[in-house]
Amino acid sequence: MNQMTKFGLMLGIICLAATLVLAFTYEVTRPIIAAALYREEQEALKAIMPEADLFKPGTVGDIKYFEAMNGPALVGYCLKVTGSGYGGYMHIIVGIDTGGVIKGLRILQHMETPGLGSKINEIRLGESEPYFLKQFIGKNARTISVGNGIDAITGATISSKAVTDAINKTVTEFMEKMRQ
Amino acid sequence: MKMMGEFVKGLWRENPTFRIVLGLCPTLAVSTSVSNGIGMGVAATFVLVGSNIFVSLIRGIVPEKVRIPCFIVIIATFVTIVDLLMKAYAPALSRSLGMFVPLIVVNCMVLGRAEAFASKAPPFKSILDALGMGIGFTWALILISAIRESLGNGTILGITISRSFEPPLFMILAPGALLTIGILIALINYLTMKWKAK
Amino acid sequence: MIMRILTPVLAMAALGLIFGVGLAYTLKIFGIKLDPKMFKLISMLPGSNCGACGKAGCAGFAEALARGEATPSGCVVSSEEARRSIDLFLGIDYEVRTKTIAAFLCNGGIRAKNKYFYRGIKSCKAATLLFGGYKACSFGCLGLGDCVRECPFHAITIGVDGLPVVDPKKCNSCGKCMKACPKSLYVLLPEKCYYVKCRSKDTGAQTARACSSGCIACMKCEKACPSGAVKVESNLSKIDMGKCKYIGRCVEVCPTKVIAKRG
Amino acid sequence: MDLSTYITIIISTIFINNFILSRFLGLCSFIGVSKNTLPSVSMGLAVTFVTTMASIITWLIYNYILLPYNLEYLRTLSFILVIASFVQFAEIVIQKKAPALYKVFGIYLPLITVNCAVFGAAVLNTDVFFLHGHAVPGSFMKSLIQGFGAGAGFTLAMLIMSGIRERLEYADVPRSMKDIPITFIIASLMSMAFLGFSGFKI
Repeated sequence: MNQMTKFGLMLGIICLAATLVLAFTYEVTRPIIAAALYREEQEALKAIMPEADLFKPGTVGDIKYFEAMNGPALVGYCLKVTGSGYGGYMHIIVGIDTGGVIKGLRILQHMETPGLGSKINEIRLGESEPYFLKQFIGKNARTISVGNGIDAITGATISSKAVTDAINKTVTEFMEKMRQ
Repeated sequence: MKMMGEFVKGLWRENPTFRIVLGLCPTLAVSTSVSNGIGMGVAATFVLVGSNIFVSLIRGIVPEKVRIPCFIVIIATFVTIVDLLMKAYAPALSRSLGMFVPLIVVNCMVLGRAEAFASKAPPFKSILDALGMGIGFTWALILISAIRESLGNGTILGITISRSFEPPLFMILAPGALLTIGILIALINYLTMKWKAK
Repeated sequence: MIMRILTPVLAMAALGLIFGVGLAYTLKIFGIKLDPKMFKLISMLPGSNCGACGKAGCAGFAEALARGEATPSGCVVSSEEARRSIDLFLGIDYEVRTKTIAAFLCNGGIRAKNKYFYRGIKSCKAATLLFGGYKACSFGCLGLGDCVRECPFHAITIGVDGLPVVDPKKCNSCGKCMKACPKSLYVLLPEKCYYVKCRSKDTGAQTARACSSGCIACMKCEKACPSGAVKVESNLSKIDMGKCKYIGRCVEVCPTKVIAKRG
Repeated sequence: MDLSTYITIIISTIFINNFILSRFLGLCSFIGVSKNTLPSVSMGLAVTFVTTMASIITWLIYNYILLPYNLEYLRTLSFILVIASFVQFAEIVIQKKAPALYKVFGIYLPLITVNCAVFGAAVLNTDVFFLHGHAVPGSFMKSLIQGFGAGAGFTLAMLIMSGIRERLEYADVPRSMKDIPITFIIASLMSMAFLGFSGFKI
C-alpha cells in the first residue's frame, strides 16, 4: 500500500507545486500579454484606416470585424480574414469603406515558404508598403480576383490567389450578412 | 579546478549539438535566423539551468519508477514560464519560434542532462553543467543559424549583407538545415582528428 | 482571482495524483523483478535514453553490455568515470583489449565463378566499381590484393586458391586491411576463435550457384552447436564468440566447409 | 465519418508534411536508432502506438479539462505528464502481459517520452486543422488520425533511412564523415525528395 501512496503523493505534490508557480506566473503575465496583443491590433487597425480613431469590435456569423468610427461618423469596417495559403493558414486584416472598396490591408501572420510565398509581404527598398498589397487599395473587394485587377507574384501564385480569394470571400459574405 | 571542468566540457568536448548530437529538433527547425537562434538558445539555457537545480534537489526522494514523470513535470514548468514570459515581453520572437518553445520540454538534451547528470550530482555542479551545456547549445545554434541565414537569405540579424548574389533559398528550407549540421559535424570530426594526431 | 489560481492547481494536482497512484497500482499488478545486475548497469548509464548508441535506450544498451556485444565507449553521453566504473563492474578490462588478429571472411577465390572477364586495373577497389566486381557473388573477394599492399606489416599474402592468407604472428590488428577491402571482408577476432569464412547474404540457392564453398544457410551448424553460439541471420550464419565453448561440432557438420577454426 | 477528410489527413501527415523530414520532429531517435532496420521498424511501431494513444488522451484532456476552464497555458504541462505516465504505464503492462511484443518494441518505450514527434503530434492536434484549402476546427477522429499518420510517417522515414544506412557499411565513407554526418546528409537528400510532395493540394 505504501508504494501507491508514495508514488501518488510524490507526483501529486510536484504537479501541485508546479501548477501553483505556473498559475501565479500566468496571472502576472496575462494582462501584459493582453496589452501587447491589443497594442499590436490597434496599431494594425490604425495603419489600414488612418482616418478612423475609434474601432468598435463586433462579430457577425463567424467573421470578427471592427466598426471604424471617425467621431460619430461610420467610416468603414475592418475585417479579420483567415486565408489558407501554400504553407498554412494566414491572418489578414483588411479595411473597407461602407461600399466594400478596400482602403488598406495588412498581413499579420503567414506561414508561406520563406523567399517564395513570403513575397506577398515583401517590402521593396525605399517603399513602406508591400508592393503586392498595394494593388488591392481602391478596388472593390467583391470583384477582385487574380487576373482581373490583381496580378499574382511569379512563383507564388498559390499564395497570391489565397490572399485575394480570402479577402473576396470574407468581404462578400460580410456584406450580405450586414444587409440582412 | 574540477568545477570549471564541468562547465567547460559543455562548451566543446561534450557540446550537445556537435558532439553528443542531442537536442536536434529545435536546432534545425528554428535556426533560420540568428535572432531566432539566440532566442531559442537563451530559452533552452534558462530551462536547463532551472530544471537541473530542482532535479538535483529532489533526486534523493524520487522513487525509481516514477522518476521520469516527476523530472519532466519540473522541466515542463520551466518551459511554460519561458513561454509565458516570451509571449509577454518578446511577442515577435515568440511568434517566430512558434511551436518550438513548448517543444523544449521534449528536447532530448534537457531531459538527457537532467537524467544523466543532475539526478546523480549535487545542485551546484548541476548548475555548472547546465550552464556549460546551455551555452554550448547556444553557440552551436548561433553558428548554424548564421550560416543558414547568410547563405539562404543574404542577411545577418536582418541586416542585408550582400545585394550581389541571389541567395539560394535551399539553405532556409528543411534540407539545407540537415546539410549544414551534417557538414559542420564532419568538419569538427576532421579537426579533432587532425588535432589529436598532432 | 483566487479561483483562477485554485482551479488549475487542484485540477493538475488531481491529475498528478491519479497518474501516480495509477502507475503504482499497475506496478503492483504487472511489476516484474529486474535482475540486480541489469538494474545496477542501467543506474550507471546516463539514462537519457537518447538512442545515440544505436541501441534502444539505456536498457537496450545495458543488455548489449551484459551480453558483451557493446563496449561502454559506445555510450557517447556518459562521462569518462562512468565508463570506467562500468568496465570495472563488468569485470572485463576493456582498456587492455584481448589480442585480436585479422580474419578473412571469404572462401570463394578460384571456387567462385566469374560474371565477366576483367582486364581492368589490378585493384579490388577499381574492379568493384564495375558492377560490384567480376565475381558472380557480389560479396565475394576479388583477390586483386588491395589488402596485401595496404598491410604495413606484410602479414597478408595471396594463397594458392586466389584468397588472401593472414599470418597471425605478423598481424598486430591495426585494422588497415579492414578499410582497404572494398567488400569489407576482414574482421578483427580473438586469436583462438571460430568464424564463418563467408559474408554472402544472398539466399542459399544463389550462393550455391555463384560459389561452391559459400554459406548456403542450411542451418546445420545452428542445429549442431550444443552451446547455441551459432545463429543464421539473413542467410548467413554468425558465431557469437561470447557463447562459443570451442567444441567444434559446427566445423564438422558444415557441408561446404565454410566455418574455419583458428588457434 | 466522411472518409475523404481522413484520407487527406493521413496523406498530408505521412507525405506532405512528414514529421521527421519537413517538420523536424523526432530527429534525436531518428539519427540514433536508424542504424539497422529491425530496431527502426520496432521503434516506428512503438512511436505509432504511442502517438495514436497519446492523441486520444491529450484531446480528451484538452477539450474537457483545459478548454472549459480556459487553462490553455497548462497545455504543455498536462500533455507531457500524460505522455510520460502513459509510456511508463504501457511499458509495465506490455513487459508483463506480452513479453514477446515487449522484446520487439517495448524496450523503445522509455525512449519515446523524450521523442519530440509524440509531443509534437499532441500539440499539433490542438491547432486548427487545415483541409481542402480552409481552416477546419479539429475533432476527436481528426486528431486520432493525425496521431496515427504522424507515427506512420515517422516509421516510413525510419525505414528508408535504416535501409540506406545498412548499405552504407559497404560504402567507402571518409573517416570524418562516418556515422552521424553522413546520416545528416542522407536525411537532407531525403527531405529534399519529400519536398516534392509538398506540391500537391488535396
